[in-house]
Amino acid sequence: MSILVDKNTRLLVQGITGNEGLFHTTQMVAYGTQVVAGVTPGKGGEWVLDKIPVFDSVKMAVEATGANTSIIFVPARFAPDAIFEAADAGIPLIVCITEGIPVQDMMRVRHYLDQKKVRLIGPNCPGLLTPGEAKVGIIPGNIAIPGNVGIVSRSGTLTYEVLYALKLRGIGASTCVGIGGDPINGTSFTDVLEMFERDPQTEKVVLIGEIGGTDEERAAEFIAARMTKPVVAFIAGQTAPPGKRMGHAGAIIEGGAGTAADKIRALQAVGVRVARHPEEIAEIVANL
Amino acid sequence: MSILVDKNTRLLVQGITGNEGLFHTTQMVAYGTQVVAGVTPGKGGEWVLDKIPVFDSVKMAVEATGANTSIIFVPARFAPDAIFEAADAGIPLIVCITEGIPVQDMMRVRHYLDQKKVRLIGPNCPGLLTPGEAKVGIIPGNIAIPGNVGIVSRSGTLTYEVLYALKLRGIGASTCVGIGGDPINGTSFTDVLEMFERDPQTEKVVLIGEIGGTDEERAAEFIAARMTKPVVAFIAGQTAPPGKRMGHAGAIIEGGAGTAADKIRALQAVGVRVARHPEEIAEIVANL
Amino acid sequence: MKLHEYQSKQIFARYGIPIPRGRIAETAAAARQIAEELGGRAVIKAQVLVGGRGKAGGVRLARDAQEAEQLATQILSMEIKGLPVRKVLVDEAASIEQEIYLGITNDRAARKPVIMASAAGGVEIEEVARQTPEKIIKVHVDPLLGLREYQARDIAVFLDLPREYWRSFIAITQGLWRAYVENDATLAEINPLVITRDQRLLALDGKMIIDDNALFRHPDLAEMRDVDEDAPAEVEARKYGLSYIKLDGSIGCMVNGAGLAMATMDIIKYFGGEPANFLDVGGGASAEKVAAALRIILSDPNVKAVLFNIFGGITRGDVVARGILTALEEVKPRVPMVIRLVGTNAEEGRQMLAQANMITAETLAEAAQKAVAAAKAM
Amino acid sequence: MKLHEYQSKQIFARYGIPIPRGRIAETAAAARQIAEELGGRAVIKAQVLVGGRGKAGGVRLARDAQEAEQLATQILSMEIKGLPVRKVLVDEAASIEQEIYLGITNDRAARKPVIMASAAGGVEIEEVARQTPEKIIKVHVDPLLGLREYQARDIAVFLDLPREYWRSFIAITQGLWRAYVENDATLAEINPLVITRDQRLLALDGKMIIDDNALFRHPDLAEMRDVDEDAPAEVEARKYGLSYIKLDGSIGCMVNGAGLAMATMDIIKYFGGEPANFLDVGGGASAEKVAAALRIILSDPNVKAVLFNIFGGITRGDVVARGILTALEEVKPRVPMVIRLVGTNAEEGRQMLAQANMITAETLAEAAQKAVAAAKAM
Repeated sequence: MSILVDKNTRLLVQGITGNEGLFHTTQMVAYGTQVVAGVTPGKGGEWVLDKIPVFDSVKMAVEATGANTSIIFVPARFAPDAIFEAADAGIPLIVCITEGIPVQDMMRVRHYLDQKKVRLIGPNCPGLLTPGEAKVGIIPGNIAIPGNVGIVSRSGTLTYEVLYALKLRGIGASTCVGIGGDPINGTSFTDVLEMFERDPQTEKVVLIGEIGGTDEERAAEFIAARMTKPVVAFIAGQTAPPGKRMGHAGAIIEGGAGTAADKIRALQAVGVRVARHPEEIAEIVANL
Repeated sequence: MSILVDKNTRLLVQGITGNEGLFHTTQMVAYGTQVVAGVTPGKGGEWVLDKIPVFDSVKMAVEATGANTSIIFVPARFAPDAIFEAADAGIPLIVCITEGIPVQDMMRVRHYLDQKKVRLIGPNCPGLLTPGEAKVGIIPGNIAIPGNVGIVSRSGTLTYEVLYALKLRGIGASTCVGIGGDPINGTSFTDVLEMFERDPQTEKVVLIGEIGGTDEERAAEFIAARMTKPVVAFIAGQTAPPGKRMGHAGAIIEGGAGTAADKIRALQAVGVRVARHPEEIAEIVANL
Repeated sequence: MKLHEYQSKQIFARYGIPIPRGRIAETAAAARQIAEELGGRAVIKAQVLVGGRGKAGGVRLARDAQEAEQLATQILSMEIKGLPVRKVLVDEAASIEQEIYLGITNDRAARKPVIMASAAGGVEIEEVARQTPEKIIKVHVDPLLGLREYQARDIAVFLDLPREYWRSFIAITQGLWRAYVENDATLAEINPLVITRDQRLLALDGKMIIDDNALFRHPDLAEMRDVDEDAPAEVEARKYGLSYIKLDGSIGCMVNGAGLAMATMDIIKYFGGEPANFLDVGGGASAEKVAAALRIILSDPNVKAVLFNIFGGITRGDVVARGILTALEEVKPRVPMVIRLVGTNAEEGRQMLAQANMITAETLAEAAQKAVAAAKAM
Repeated sequence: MKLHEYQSKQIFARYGIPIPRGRIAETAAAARQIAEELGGRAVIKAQVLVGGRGKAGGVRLARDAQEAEQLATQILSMEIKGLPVRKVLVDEAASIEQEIYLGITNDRAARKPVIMASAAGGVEIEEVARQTPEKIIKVHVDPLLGLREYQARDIAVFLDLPREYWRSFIAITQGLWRAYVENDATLAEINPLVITRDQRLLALDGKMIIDDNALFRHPDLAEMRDVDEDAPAEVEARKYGLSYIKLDGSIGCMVNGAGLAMATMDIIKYFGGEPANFLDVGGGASAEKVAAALRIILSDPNVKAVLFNIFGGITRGDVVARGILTALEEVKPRVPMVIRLVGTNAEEGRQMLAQANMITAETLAEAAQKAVAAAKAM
């Protein structure tokens, strides 16, 4: 078992003929992910990698291929529309890699998806990896092995760092979920923790947070109230100055709120082991 | 038993200090309805009829009085906001008497209320009357007596005509529901038929429709599929010309659709007795 | 409130929808002048608020300015379905490759705006809907979210529009959506939207209907109302806040409430008569309003009898009676009048009218039968 | 992107929010001229994109035009928190009865816009929130429906605003809402909104922050960016699409990925060093971008060592190595450089850099420790 994606995932790639879309489609297919369709408006009827049909609309793609998950690689100004299109076509799980979507757009998107009960991962995220089963995103497949650790993170390469450190110690992952670095996203830490708690394969959980917002604090509340599985955490940005956006749109200390110290305190208070640097995560997990 | 309103209804009147609001509040109180609060922004702290407190906002009124139903008498340009205010304050049943609300406003209102699971009766309607229990609207109280006939109608005075004709024959009503004459409203015939079907007090149902839209046709489908209680109907507008708005914003035959003949045919096809003129309704009901 | 073609197209242009060059003319000379500016070849189009002007000869192609003047002279002297043509639109003539229908209206059943489109443009969409519904795409729009771009694109795909037109078509659809929302339209329609031989999309004809209830927030649109196009009695009725529609029968009706007014018309017909009008005096009608209503009813020369059906609730029987008496003094009608007064203060009203030589009735059925009989006796 | 007070207030004025009469001046003479136009008495306000200018003496009241010139001279020669004052706003002086806070921002946790207001205006709202949270009202707005009028009224009630100001207050709140939505703001704030002695509401000070991600649809706002206010290295970094923030330490960092870049800074600190910057070269960085990044890092004279931490995924180790070599040729750095390359094409990258006399490391912890040691040895 795993969460969100597995061997049965039938993946649709929105923006499949773009540079990024094509590159990562190739990677995902190579990993063994079932990529069943692509969408690029105006390129319906073409083929990608000689075997993936391209459609003009998500609705047509879903009807023709039974796709049940979509990954979005379209530019920021078109990405909200792509999300709406996927949601309206009945796709229950949407992964949006795109960085740079305006935050007010995301508030509208999220509000709409909540009404529709559609799950969005991202945006501005590396996507999902269930090692040995499916790669729905841009996480390099070769840095992780199957296992029993669930990983959830707001970062990209920092997550790779952790996956790789775990692999070096022979520790594998059930599913790795990048929830993205934007201030308003589709899925929170708590949402994913809840899934890991229910997932029989997952025995331990790694949470990788960073400055900005209060998602880690709410995760701490959830851990205290509902988690039975051990959680190890790391919070990036202890040395970040206030008021400056640290790369991710969501990584900013505003009005004194959202500091790494606050988050670490909240997590430690509920018994979470917090690593002092990324490689220490693997060490703590190994000794759990 | 009855539907929607009864002796336990705790009514709030939005626009209580206006001409119409004040007049009908007096009438409702005289009928025995529990009017617990009024709202007129800017007049908070005043009193109406020496015993009903007026508040500046619905939220304050609900907190102070436990109102569970609201009736709206505010002008059309402010009515949508009044509906949103009542819905956001947690009122589960809103009756809007106001005529003349723009139809695009009503589409947004209805869409929002559906998400919130708030029931709106109207707008552009005479409201609700549960004889002997509560009058939440402008239906004259003295033209109806308690009984076992449920009445649902798109009209005002035409409904009074029917209530009165029933009373002259000694026949009473469980609840009379005016759903209003606008093209987009809060509650459909089908919604009310469903409530009457479930209501133990109601044994027979009168449906008063008119030209425009397809609400009567959908009611016919519901009757065929789910109603066990007998339904008697009347459809106004058999002599109405196409393309002309017959007083009610919703009473218009557009593109050949929404004629009285279509509606009568649909109702008769599912076994509904359709009266040829209003007074015949009472006759048919008496002989059921 | 219906807008003329030229008014609708001017609004469309504000939302970036391409329309033909052209202007409105009230005289043949002006039409000639405009045709000259357009290079001679032009289409002369009658501006009347009824359908079917094409079949009536109200849309004609002029090969040059002189012919434009001739055709404008003809069209400006026409009546179409009883309405005199007072203005013509003189538009550049387009060479047409394909005609598309594109319209937005309210779907009452779905309680949402719906965009309809068909590659079978240029004809009435209701006709297409009846005969070949598979040629129409209907796309519902979330009223809070608004039109999403992919929806416009889906329509282009359905229409099998060549891809080079997609961008322009999407922009037109988005423009039409904004025109619909920002002007509180109940209908915003381009029919036909054409692909020209020189490969442009062009809104050749347009139609908008504005929600009367929303005119309070669109004073600019309210001013566009063409009162020349309404029956004078309807214009007069609007002044008094009365809802009046003239019909062809002989029995005038005055009723309080729209549903009851329709039911009263229906029962007249049921008992063998023909209603002369729909008239709702509204709730809580004043004596002044009732008097105005009666004057309007009696201004119709076909009226051979008048039926008053008043169910007193908020409206009071005595007030209605006073209005009737006021009006009677003024207009001195020669037709018989049947009155049925029920409800609040009905007794007082009946007493006041006792001297007025009116026929009274207890039930609606009785009143209708008496009115029919009285009209037939005239 | 932060806007200056005068820019924010100009935007507010477009949405019907009353602001003081006044203009911007870059010289003391211009300030005098404006003060004269305003009748002499005027407020001179430094326009810098940092808080605390009031305490720093950047806001002063001039009793006449001459004093306005003097004060403008003073203020225009100031530096506030390291930023030179280049412009002053000269506003009419208002007599204040009451100060209100009114702001709209994004509530991340609620995922909705939130309007905050307090009768304790004129101070930092965070301060009020910490000390007397009961004095703040927070009203969430449905992002699809927008602000409803009753919500603005509820705020007026909470603020205990005299009823004669409600109408104007509601209009200001609705205007601020539209300014927030239509300009893709992440903050739109009036602080203080004052009631003047002559009974007007007036937005005395204003602040807007625009969502950088939304600037593509606001070219007018993008042009308002005051590049003078940014550190030159940050401006240079933006040109190359690099995310760079200067800090006070001695160890320059170049990392791919924002989270990893922060973690790299943190681990430097953990091992006793101080990071000189945050720098994310982004995914799939080109050699050109890497070279620009290195130049920017080395332009900081505090930098005593550079740490490269590249986790190859989309970003390829060989490409990064080429960028580094290009930059090294150009800038000839005298500081030690520690490099950690992992992932895609890391081996190739390491071989290319073998000649470049760089310190290599396997793990991040090792790399950080070596960089800290190298910097201390300088």
